[in-house]
Amino acid sequence: MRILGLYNYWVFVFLMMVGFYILISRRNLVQEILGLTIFQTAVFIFYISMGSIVGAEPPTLAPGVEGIVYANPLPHVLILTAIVVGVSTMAVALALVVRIKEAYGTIEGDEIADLDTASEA
Amino acid sequence: MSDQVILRVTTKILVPAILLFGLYVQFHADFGPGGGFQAGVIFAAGFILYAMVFGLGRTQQVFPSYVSRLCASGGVLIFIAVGLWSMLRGAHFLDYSVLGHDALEGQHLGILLIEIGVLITVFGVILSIFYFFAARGREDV
Amino acid sequence: MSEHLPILLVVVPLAAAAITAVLRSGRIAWLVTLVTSWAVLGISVSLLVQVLRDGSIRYVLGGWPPPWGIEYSIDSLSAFVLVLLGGIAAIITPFALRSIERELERGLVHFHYSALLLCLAGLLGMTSTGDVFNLFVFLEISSISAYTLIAMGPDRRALHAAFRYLIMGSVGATFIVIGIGMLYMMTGSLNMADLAELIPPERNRTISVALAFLTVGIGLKLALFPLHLWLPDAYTFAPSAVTAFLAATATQVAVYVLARFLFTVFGMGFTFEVMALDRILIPLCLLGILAGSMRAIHQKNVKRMLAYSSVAQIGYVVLGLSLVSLTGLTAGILHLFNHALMKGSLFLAMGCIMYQVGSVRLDDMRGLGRSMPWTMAAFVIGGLSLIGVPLTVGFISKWYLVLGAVEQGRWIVAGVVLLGSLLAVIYIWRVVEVAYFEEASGDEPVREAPISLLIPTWALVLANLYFGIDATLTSGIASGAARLLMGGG
Amino acid sequence: MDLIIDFALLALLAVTSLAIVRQTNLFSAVTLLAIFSFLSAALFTVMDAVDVAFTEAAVGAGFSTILLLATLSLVGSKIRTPQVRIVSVTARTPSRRPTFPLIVVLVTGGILVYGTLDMPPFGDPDNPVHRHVADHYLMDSEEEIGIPNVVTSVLASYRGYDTLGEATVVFTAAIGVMVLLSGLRRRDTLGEEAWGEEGLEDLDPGLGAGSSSDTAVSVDGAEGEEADQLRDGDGDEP
Repeated sequence: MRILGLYNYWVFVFLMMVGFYILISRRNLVQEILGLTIFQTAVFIFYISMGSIVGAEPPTLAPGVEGIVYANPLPHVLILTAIVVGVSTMAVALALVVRIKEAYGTIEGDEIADLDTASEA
Repeated sequence: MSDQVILRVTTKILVPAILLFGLYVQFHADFGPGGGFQAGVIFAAGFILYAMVFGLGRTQQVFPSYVSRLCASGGVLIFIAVGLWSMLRGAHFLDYSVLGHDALEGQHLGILLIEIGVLITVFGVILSIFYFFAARGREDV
Repeated sequence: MSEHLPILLVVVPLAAAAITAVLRSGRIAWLVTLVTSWAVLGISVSLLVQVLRDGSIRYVLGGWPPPWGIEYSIDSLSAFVLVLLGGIAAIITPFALRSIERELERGLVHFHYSALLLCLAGLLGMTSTGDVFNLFVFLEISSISAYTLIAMGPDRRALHAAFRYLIMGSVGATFIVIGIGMLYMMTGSLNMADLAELIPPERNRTISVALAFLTVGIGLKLALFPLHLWLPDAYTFAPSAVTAFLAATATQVAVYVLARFLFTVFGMGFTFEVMALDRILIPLCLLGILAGSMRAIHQKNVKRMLAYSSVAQIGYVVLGLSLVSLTGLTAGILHLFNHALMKGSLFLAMGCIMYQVGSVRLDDMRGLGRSMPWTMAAFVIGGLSLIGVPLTVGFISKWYLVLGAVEQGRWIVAGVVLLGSLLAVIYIWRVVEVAYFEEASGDEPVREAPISLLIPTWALVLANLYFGIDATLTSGIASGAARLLMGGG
Repeated sequence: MDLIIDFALLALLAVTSLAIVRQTNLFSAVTLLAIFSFLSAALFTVMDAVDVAFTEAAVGAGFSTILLLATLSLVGSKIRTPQVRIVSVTARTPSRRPTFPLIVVLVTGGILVYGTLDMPPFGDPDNPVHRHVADHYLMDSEEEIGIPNVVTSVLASYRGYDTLGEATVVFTAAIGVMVLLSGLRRRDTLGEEAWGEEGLEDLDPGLGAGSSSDTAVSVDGAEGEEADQLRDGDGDEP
């Protein structure tokens, strides 16, 4: 039962690691952004998991009805904010990618780094 | 894509429905899922759909780029203004309780106003971002 | 109105940012920024006075008492950092007027001021808040605007630097969110003061991992060695005024946040006794000091040289914190302030050179000692301060740092601090040598920078001297803040 | 029942994420990411986070995908297969070596799994998370705010200031995108800045060495071979 109780958290760890792996192993800038998004979504799942109660109802109160267990609303609020922050970061990152493509002619991190080295020499 | 009759007709039917749904999401947030942020995205989605089918030019005639930028700033300013208003009423920043005759009414009013602020900002921002990405593409062709 | 000062401090620049974004004229946007930054300075000074007189200030947002609502809590440490932020912004904005007009397209100037104000507001918010999740939100405001500011740099490498910073910064921020999530999970609270009471003092695996993730996440933001890889490029290719602003504020606030978490939230007992974090941090700081200084020596671009020097200086600051003694903490807090003054004046001097010469490569600085005497004099004094020569601020903080190390019998630490200073002599000397002892290469004579750039630069240089000669004010506040941190743990 | 769906969705998410790792085409990777977002929105619904699910579906699967596709239409969707590379700046950072990312990821993952060992079990109503602050929202928000949807009460009132911050973050992103894509200045492939000629003239009487604006702004020397020639031609280099 203990392992069952931690299943959600372990899948979060797994998803996070997959995202993190894409992020640091891939040199394509768009792929890095995809990795970052998976990474962040995994964290959202972590927060929502910690706020959920087995057999609970969504936190919209039903007046006059007693004995309902509601899910914890606070992680929901935090994650709403985090989703917005995530998409904002992504928008800026993608705009940077577009500009990098225009300036360097490529979006492969290695090639860009080589071009940078060439400029420095 | 504006030569596709089916797309055009469907879009013309869908866009008002999308905007209406946006309003529903905005004002139903007290009782169900929704709120300024989601409504702003849906509202912007209506315009984005229109732009995809009828082109950026026609969309910007309806809703020019600078207006969307004004919205982006304006929403934040509305939000801040609500906070300052409660301050002028002698309470702390964003304390809505003093905005109405009683605390509950004040809370309702405050939440309504700031949700509208969020709606306007998010709508303006998402539309601006889309406009800028789309315009960049057109330039490159 | 004075009870509302903590929130006005953040909301005024936020509102100003929203307004400047829609202005068409860069000059009016600049004027709005100037007025705002001076207002921020005024508010922060009056907050500091208030805190020193009456003790910490707590301001409840939305009228909901914590932990249910968000509160702002300002003690002497945060007020000190707030004054620093306000002061740097108030000095750099006048400098930015001409520097930014030169380095940016006209259509972007008002966006630059908007992003600058957002960044300032984010940093102020991070410093004032007493709520960990609110801290994350304002961290993101300051980060996203910082990416934008860096990407505005005139070279295409600014784009790549901004992208690298964005990726590493976002990973850092996500690590911070994971850490906050674990803390919340174990305690049910997000309020710092509340967390400090609820975190169990004994070893707990989840809390330990939360500490690790928060430290790494903040370490990424603060460019703690070896997580500093984004910093040199970002500082080198950002517009001059932006580099000066970020170098003097962003890392400082990150250090503040680190101190807040280590000392206030987790508490000294947990961080340093149970987890023994100092055993990891001190070697990293020492390595950072040496590696940063060594790399600085080999740079051909002076801005990049100063950026690597920042990596070393961040090492000093964090070193002070991780000595976990009153003297060490005082040294860390003092150096946090003093480093901002030094790097601010050095990068502003670079801005002057960029304005007149169009390059900050060492090769292009030949003979500048004669053609730009005031700028180079500012650079030399800033450099002396970086080295830690008496009568400059650099001396004061390094003195405390060595004192703190010797107190605990850590002779190696004291030795590395002194060695770092020696290395600083080498890299500063390379610039001095080129500027004063080599002949100018260009045909056209280079003229001195305009007075509107020199005044802000010299204002910071004089601050370097003033606080170096009379350190009673700063060291008094710093040791008070250090006592507060130690007591709070 | 909920638990079974929860388990299944999590497994699907894991599979989708692995599929994204294996993609060699950005277009399919983006499509898979949209699926990933929808799956997580479904998972949020199962875990009673309806507001979050709504937002994830609208933003994660909707707007993000549109943005990603718009970007791909500008930058292309091919991923170059990595080649054997000679010395480069990237060699400085060890993360570029193939085994290094795996080690970093496994260490981080190991630390996280270690951290989960003291976590309270999933879904237990007695966890500290549900007691301290959240209880107050569920018990008293009806009286204090009078809105049935507690998420809205917390978002807009109890933590209204966070929402102001959130609106500001979105606004900041708009500033960022406008700055980057305003089309006012575009760098050519040399990387030399085509920056405001007219702005340069009237502001810049004392510009010394560089006669052309190209060299004047080059922070760190020439940009590749052609630029080198440019600079030599200007007599800027000794």
